[in-house]
Amino acid sequence: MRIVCPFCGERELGEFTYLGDAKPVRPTADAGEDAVHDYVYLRDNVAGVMSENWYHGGGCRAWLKVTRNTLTHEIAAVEPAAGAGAAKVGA
Amino acid sequence: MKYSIFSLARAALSSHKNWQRTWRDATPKDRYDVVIIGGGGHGLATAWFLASEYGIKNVAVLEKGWIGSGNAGRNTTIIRSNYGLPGNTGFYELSMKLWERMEQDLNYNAMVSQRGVINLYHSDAQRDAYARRGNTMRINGIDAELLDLAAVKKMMPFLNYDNARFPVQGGLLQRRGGTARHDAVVWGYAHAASGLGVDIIQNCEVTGFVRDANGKVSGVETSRGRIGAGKVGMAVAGSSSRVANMAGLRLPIESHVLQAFVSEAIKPLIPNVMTFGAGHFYVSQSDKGGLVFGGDIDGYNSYAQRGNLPVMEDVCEGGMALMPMIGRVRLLRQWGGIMDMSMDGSPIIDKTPVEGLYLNAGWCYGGFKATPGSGFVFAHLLARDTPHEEAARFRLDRFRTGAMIDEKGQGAQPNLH
Amino acid sequence: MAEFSWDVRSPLDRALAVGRYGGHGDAGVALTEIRNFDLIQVMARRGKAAEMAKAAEGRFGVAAPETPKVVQTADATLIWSGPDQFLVRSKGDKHGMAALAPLLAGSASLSDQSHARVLVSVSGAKARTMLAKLSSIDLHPGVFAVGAAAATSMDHTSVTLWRGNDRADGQAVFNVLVFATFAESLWHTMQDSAAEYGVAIGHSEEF
Amino acid sequence: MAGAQTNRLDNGGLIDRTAPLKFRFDGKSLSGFQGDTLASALVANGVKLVGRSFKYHRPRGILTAGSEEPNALVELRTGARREPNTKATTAELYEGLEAASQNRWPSLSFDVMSVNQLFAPIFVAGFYYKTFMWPAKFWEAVYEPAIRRAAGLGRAAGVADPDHYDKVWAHCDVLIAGSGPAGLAAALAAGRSGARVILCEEDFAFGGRLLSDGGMIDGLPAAEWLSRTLAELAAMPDVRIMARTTLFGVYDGGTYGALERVNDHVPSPPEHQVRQRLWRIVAKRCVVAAGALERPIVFAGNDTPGVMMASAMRTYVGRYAALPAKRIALFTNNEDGWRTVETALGAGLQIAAVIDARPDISPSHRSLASRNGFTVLHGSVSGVDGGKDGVRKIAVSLTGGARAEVEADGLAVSGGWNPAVGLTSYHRGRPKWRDDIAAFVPDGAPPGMVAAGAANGNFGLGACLAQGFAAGAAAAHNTGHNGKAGTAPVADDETFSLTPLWHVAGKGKAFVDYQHDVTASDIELAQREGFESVEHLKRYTTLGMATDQGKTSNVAGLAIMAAVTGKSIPDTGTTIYRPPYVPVAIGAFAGHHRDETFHATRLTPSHHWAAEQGAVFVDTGLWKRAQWYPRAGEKDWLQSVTREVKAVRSGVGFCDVSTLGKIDVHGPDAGAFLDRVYINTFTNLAVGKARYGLMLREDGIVYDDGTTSRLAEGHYFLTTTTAKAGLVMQHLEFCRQVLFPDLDVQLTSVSDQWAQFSIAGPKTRELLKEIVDPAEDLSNEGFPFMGAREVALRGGIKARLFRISFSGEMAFEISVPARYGEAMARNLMRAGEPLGVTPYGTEALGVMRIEKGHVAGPELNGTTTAADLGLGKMMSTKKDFIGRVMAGREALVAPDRQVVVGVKPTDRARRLRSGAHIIPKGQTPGPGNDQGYVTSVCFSPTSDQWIGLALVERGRERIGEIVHAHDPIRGEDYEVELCNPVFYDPDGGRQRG
Repeated sequence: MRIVCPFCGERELGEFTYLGDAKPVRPTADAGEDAVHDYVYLRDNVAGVMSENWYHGGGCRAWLKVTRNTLTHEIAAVEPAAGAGAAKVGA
Repeated sequence: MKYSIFSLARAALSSHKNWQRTWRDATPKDRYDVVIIGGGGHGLATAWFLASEYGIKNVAVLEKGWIGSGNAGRNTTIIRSNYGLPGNTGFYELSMKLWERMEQDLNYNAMVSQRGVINLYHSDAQRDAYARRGNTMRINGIDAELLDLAAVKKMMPFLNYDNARFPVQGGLLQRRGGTARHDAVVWGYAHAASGLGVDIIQNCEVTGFVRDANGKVSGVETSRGRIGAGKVGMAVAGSSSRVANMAGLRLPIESHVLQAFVSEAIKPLIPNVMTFGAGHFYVSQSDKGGLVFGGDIDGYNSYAQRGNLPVMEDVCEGGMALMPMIGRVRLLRQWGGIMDMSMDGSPIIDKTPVEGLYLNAGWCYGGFKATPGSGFVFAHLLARDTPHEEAARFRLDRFRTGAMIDEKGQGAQPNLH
Repeated sequence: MAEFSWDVRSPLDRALAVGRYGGHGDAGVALTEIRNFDLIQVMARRGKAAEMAKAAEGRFGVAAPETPKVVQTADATLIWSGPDQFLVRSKGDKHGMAALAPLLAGSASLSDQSHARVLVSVSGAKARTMLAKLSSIDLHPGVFAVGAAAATSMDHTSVTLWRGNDRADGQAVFNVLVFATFAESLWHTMQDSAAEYGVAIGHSEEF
Repeated sequence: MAGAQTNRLDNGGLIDRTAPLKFRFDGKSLSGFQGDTLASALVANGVKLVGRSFKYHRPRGILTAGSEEPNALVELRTGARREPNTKATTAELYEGLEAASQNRWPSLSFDVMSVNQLFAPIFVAGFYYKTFMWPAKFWEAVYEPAIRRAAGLGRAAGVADPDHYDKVWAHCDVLIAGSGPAGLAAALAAGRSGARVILCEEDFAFGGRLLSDGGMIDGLPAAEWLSRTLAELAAMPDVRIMARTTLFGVYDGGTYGALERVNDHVPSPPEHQVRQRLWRIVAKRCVVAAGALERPIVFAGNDTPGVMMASAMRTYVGRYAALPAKRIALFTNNEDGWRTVETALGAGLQIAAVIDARPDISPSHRSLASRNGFTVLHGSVSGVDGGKDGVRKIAVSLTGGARAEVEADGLAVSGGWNPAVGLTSYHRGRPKWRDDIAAFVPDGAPPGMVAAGAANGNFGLGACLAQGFAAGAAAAHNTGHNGKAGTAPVADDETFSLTPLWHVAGKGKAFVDYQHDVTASDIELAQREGFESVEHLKRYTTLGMATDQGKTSNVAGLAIMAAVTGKSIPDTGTTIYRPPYVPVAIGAFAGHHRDETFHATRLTPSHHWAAEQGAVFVDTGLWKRAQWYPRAGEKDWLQSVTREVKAVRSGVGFCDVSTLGKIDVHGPDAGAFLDRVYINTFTNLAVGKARYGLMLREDGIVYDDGTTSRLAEGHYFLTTTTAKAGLVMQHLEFCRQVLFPDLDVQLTSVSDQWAQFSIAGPKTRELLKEIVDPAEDLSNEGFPFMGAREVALRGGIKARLFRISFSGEMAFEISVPARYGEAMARNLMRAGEPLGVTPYGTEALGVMRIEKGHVAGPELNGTTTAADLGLGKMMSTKKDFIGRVMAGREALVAPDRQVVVGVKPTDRARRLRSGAHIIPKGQTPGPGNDQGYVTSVCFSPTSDQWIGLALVERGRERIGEIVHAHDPIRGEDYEVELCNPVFYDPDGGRQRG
């Protein structure tokens, strides 16, 4: 698999680390145990197109949101995490 | 027909024209007491134990392809009960005891070979962890031995003791561990279950659940029509989330690819099952002569049933680091299975929040060794509606209560288990 | 009361043996450690990319790289090292922490990396062939031109790689900035990877 | 004297008769020529019997001339370089080559195991599943060892592979598999268009079937066209053509795996060179021009040595000028097989007969037959009379029912051609059936891949050239290269006509899978027993699982299954194709990652100094750390470590702790950020102070710990444990970039920037005074416990000084830029000489942290909570942080959790061991009373006995209780007392003083 890092260009899988589904959002401080349980433990485990967190740790250290098909491994899109390249926020 | 050397010899006289099908080719009935989704080892074992132990014979096993086409037919065939945490320890030993009588139970030679499983250690910390685990095993009545370097050298003189990056220091040995012929386990359970009246229905894919007015599951929709069921048990490994989703459930499971490899057949080289402690590599040699080996999962969610090249390299690096004598042995075939990786690395065998639907999942890459035990306790749950005592901790709500069974201590990140 | 000498030791001090290694004949690869430089990591603060760029341009007279490139000035090399960040390589405290901090304090966070990295330059007729054993990046002249840079890994070790100006003989020069504690290990790997082509080994303090 | 090459032609072929090579087969000296394979050299020497089959140990000869060979497997080379199961058909001959037949005893021609053939009536497919079950204990003791010894083919060397391997990356626009006419035409088109091209050819010579079959291209003889084309390609700077390189797999994102056999054609690799090289090729497009494989027809005796694929016979005769037989018969069901007759006649061989299964035979063939005096029989071969010495007679069932016999010493067989559908099917695409050629052709190829030529079912030379050229041009165009490709090479197409024929009924064993001895009746038996799915068939009979991966057997096997079940072949389906295309040495996948270079090694800044001191090093992750510094006369590690601990506790010592992860946390929101990732608070940490921090995973379990110092308003310096350094950095970046992108915070790893030393012991200040500039105030007031700031050192450099202690002693950690690390160690030694300064290693470090009751890796094991570690009070209740909510779950706050306590044996002379379990006194150990275990132990010089930390159920409530340390795996059981985990200076006066 090769991932096109939005900062570095296309790179080999070995430079990246996988975390998992990027869809769940960390609950707010007052959300309660059930919401956090669902966030931490439950997964859609999509068979098809899925949005995922990947880390370009062997490269520019950006966290990326990768849209990938879990049936074919084809990657449709890669975008930076909200805080990657944040120096340009508001620019 | 009972299988034996005598029946074989008799059959030879008639040029083997009189052998019957190993299991009946069943057509779906309208309704069964229990429908098992998944014709892998676990599903078939469940059916056999339902019929043989719990007297429930009106059972169907539905398989979307051909039986054993999932992980049961694509693993590295290792059996062992060397677990360290309450919940796992007793369960896997139950399973091991069932392996030890399987062939006589089933009248099928699954080539259960208790050739020993050794986990090598390369540091004091690893030795201490294995001592802890070995003691857990011994306290639970399971055989375990902590070998020092000299004992390991004697048993496996062919490892790299000269210039290893992470020298072997010793190992945790379970002599009763070993291997079994994976396909034969599937066929053996199918053979025996079918003999007791269980219907094994291949090419029958479940496409939905039938629910009654109260929401209880009362059957399944399949590619071969609707099939009624008193209870429905899921044993579909990597497809768990997909099937559960048809009942509106989200599971604490991710599906990941695990690769396995086999080399060309060679004369006996490796006597036992070995796990490298400083990399991702484990190996045994099949009776046919191939080195059967594997390593880590590929690391990302996947349903693709094929592996990547970096992990293949990583596994071979581990192999070469451990025993550079395999450098010229050729890797013959690579394949991939879809693992139902759970959030703590341990399985889930429980009722689901949907009445009538029972779950057997989360085996990570340890499902094969659990096959008989899993079938036994899942049959118990289906028959009695209460967990078997050796599976009492494999609850679905343990993530809510915090009672995880996390052997590796990696937390809710399935690709690290 | 003792007076102390604080002699600096390159992490390659022991491993690097000046001379020839490997195959005979013309050396296909030259491996040269570049020693004693200042290296400052500059990371723009949230929303301050433009401000940082302006301050950097004021300081260096050229725009700092915003994509994987290196920018060479008379006394500094600015090497892209990730989104909103670059490394400033210089010598003799010209652009060290003390010099850069006041200028960039409001727009960027600075971190001294002078001792954290080892710089090895790889050149020669077989440089690309040898680097292909370690780097998954395409170093074809049409793809990785003079001035190209990459934050990448070599043999599972993180490096910053860039192509400097060609040698006088026209050969390409690849600069590999590796973390100091990995340096000896990667050095051995580089040396062994180059051995079949013959290696000329040296070190230099040239900027 | 090497044997004469009795079966070698005097002229022709692509061998170099001026370069004779001596070699040995089963100890017998023979000779061949440069350009031979081992197989062709054996053929030239008249050798027919080459190997024994897997199960029945049947005598076998050479069936093919390529990597699909199922029979002619040898142990190549000797000693540590012995390679089992090497295909003689692809092994290049070199001077001094040694090969031995395998799977036989005592010799190839007299093999005792061939007695297995007598049991063949019982040894049918799957027989072992039905027996060997009684008595149960006999499986491991008797049956299995016997089966294992009998099974397997060749013998591995059994000692470390002495050769080297490496792995390399390559990138191109167009990757081409195969250098036959289609592949070369594709390369020409793509190369001329300006694309970057890599062409991989498995053979040592380029040309594919052109080398054996010749032909005319662009009006030139094939050989001439070939050399012209190769010259043109060689002149293109961005075209790389690689011989001896097999493309074996395709992976995601256009990554391909290929194996180059760099030095397998020489006795051993030259110095500094590898044996084989693994290529990882990243290609935008791939043209599979891997050709097709001729397939056998299944008939009784089809495994007799001397029965050979018709195309292979052409190869031996045409390319190698080696004659597999003197008088041959051809059994074909297609037009192509007839080419063998022409080649054979050209080489002066006798044609005994052609047995053609097709209803019609062309007039030109009839006239060829009459001109050359051989008969053409309509029908099929139904049996072969022969043995290990070869074919003698061939039985023919004639169309219409009559029988005939043909005397011949060789039988060429052509059952048609199967396109090589491996590469195109590795992403689980299933090939599709084409009735006109009765073969599967590629379908569902991975993105960017197309098949061309014979690999795509187009067998004519003209079609191969045209399709290859078009595919190459299209691939170049699709990757943005539109240079002038010129016109495609032109050649005529041969006519193709085939009548499918898979299996000829007859008496005797008819082999489908030669190597695994799977016969047609095994397939019928499998069907009878319900194993009719092709995957079941494969697994039950082992069809296609041999080293040839079913290249010659799979399609025939499923055709026979289709016939028994009455289904069509496409409905019967194929098994899943799995890489690698040919077996690849495990060593090649590993490359240089073996032995000491299995993984990288990280060295601390003072490593070489420590080595000079004679330190013993321990592997900690990738690090080498000084474990202890033995001195002359010390009898064991314990004595050294005890000395080091005592020296620190009574004087002063230092230890390199640079392996800790170090992270600069910058920015206005740095404090707020740390508040979210640690359970305790950092916004209120004063500049110039350090604080111990603990972070959880989101599931509430402890992740890591370390000290964090505030060096300036917006600058914190955070340390992690050695083990978690990289992971914590990744976690913090996740928090920064994904969870809390609104915070203005920047993270940089400075782990390698700083050499950090812990200096500990009551004389620490005295030592530091020698090092630090006299102007710096190191007094308790000027530099209090948990102080942190930059200081000047004597001699003009700056350092960071942290007053933190994990030993319980008065201690500092000092950081200097890493290249001063070695000087720091030397200067500490020099300055500390009067104080008796002692360098200490990780063991002494560990002893002192246990004595002080500090938790570390064994306690932070991924299942413990802050409260388990006795650190529950650190959890802030005033803020949210990672792991806060989940940490409150009922099972994680249950009162009966195992928590950290101290343990010490009641017998002070007793050694305590990690991993011992805690059982209440007076109880029989069992799962019900297994209450915890010992996590860390040491011999405590301070307590003068072994002590430890343990995780024990309700441990803190049970201080003073005597329990059992139960350690059955080491045969020990003894009493220990549960105690306060802080064994040393519980008030903390020493570290604060």
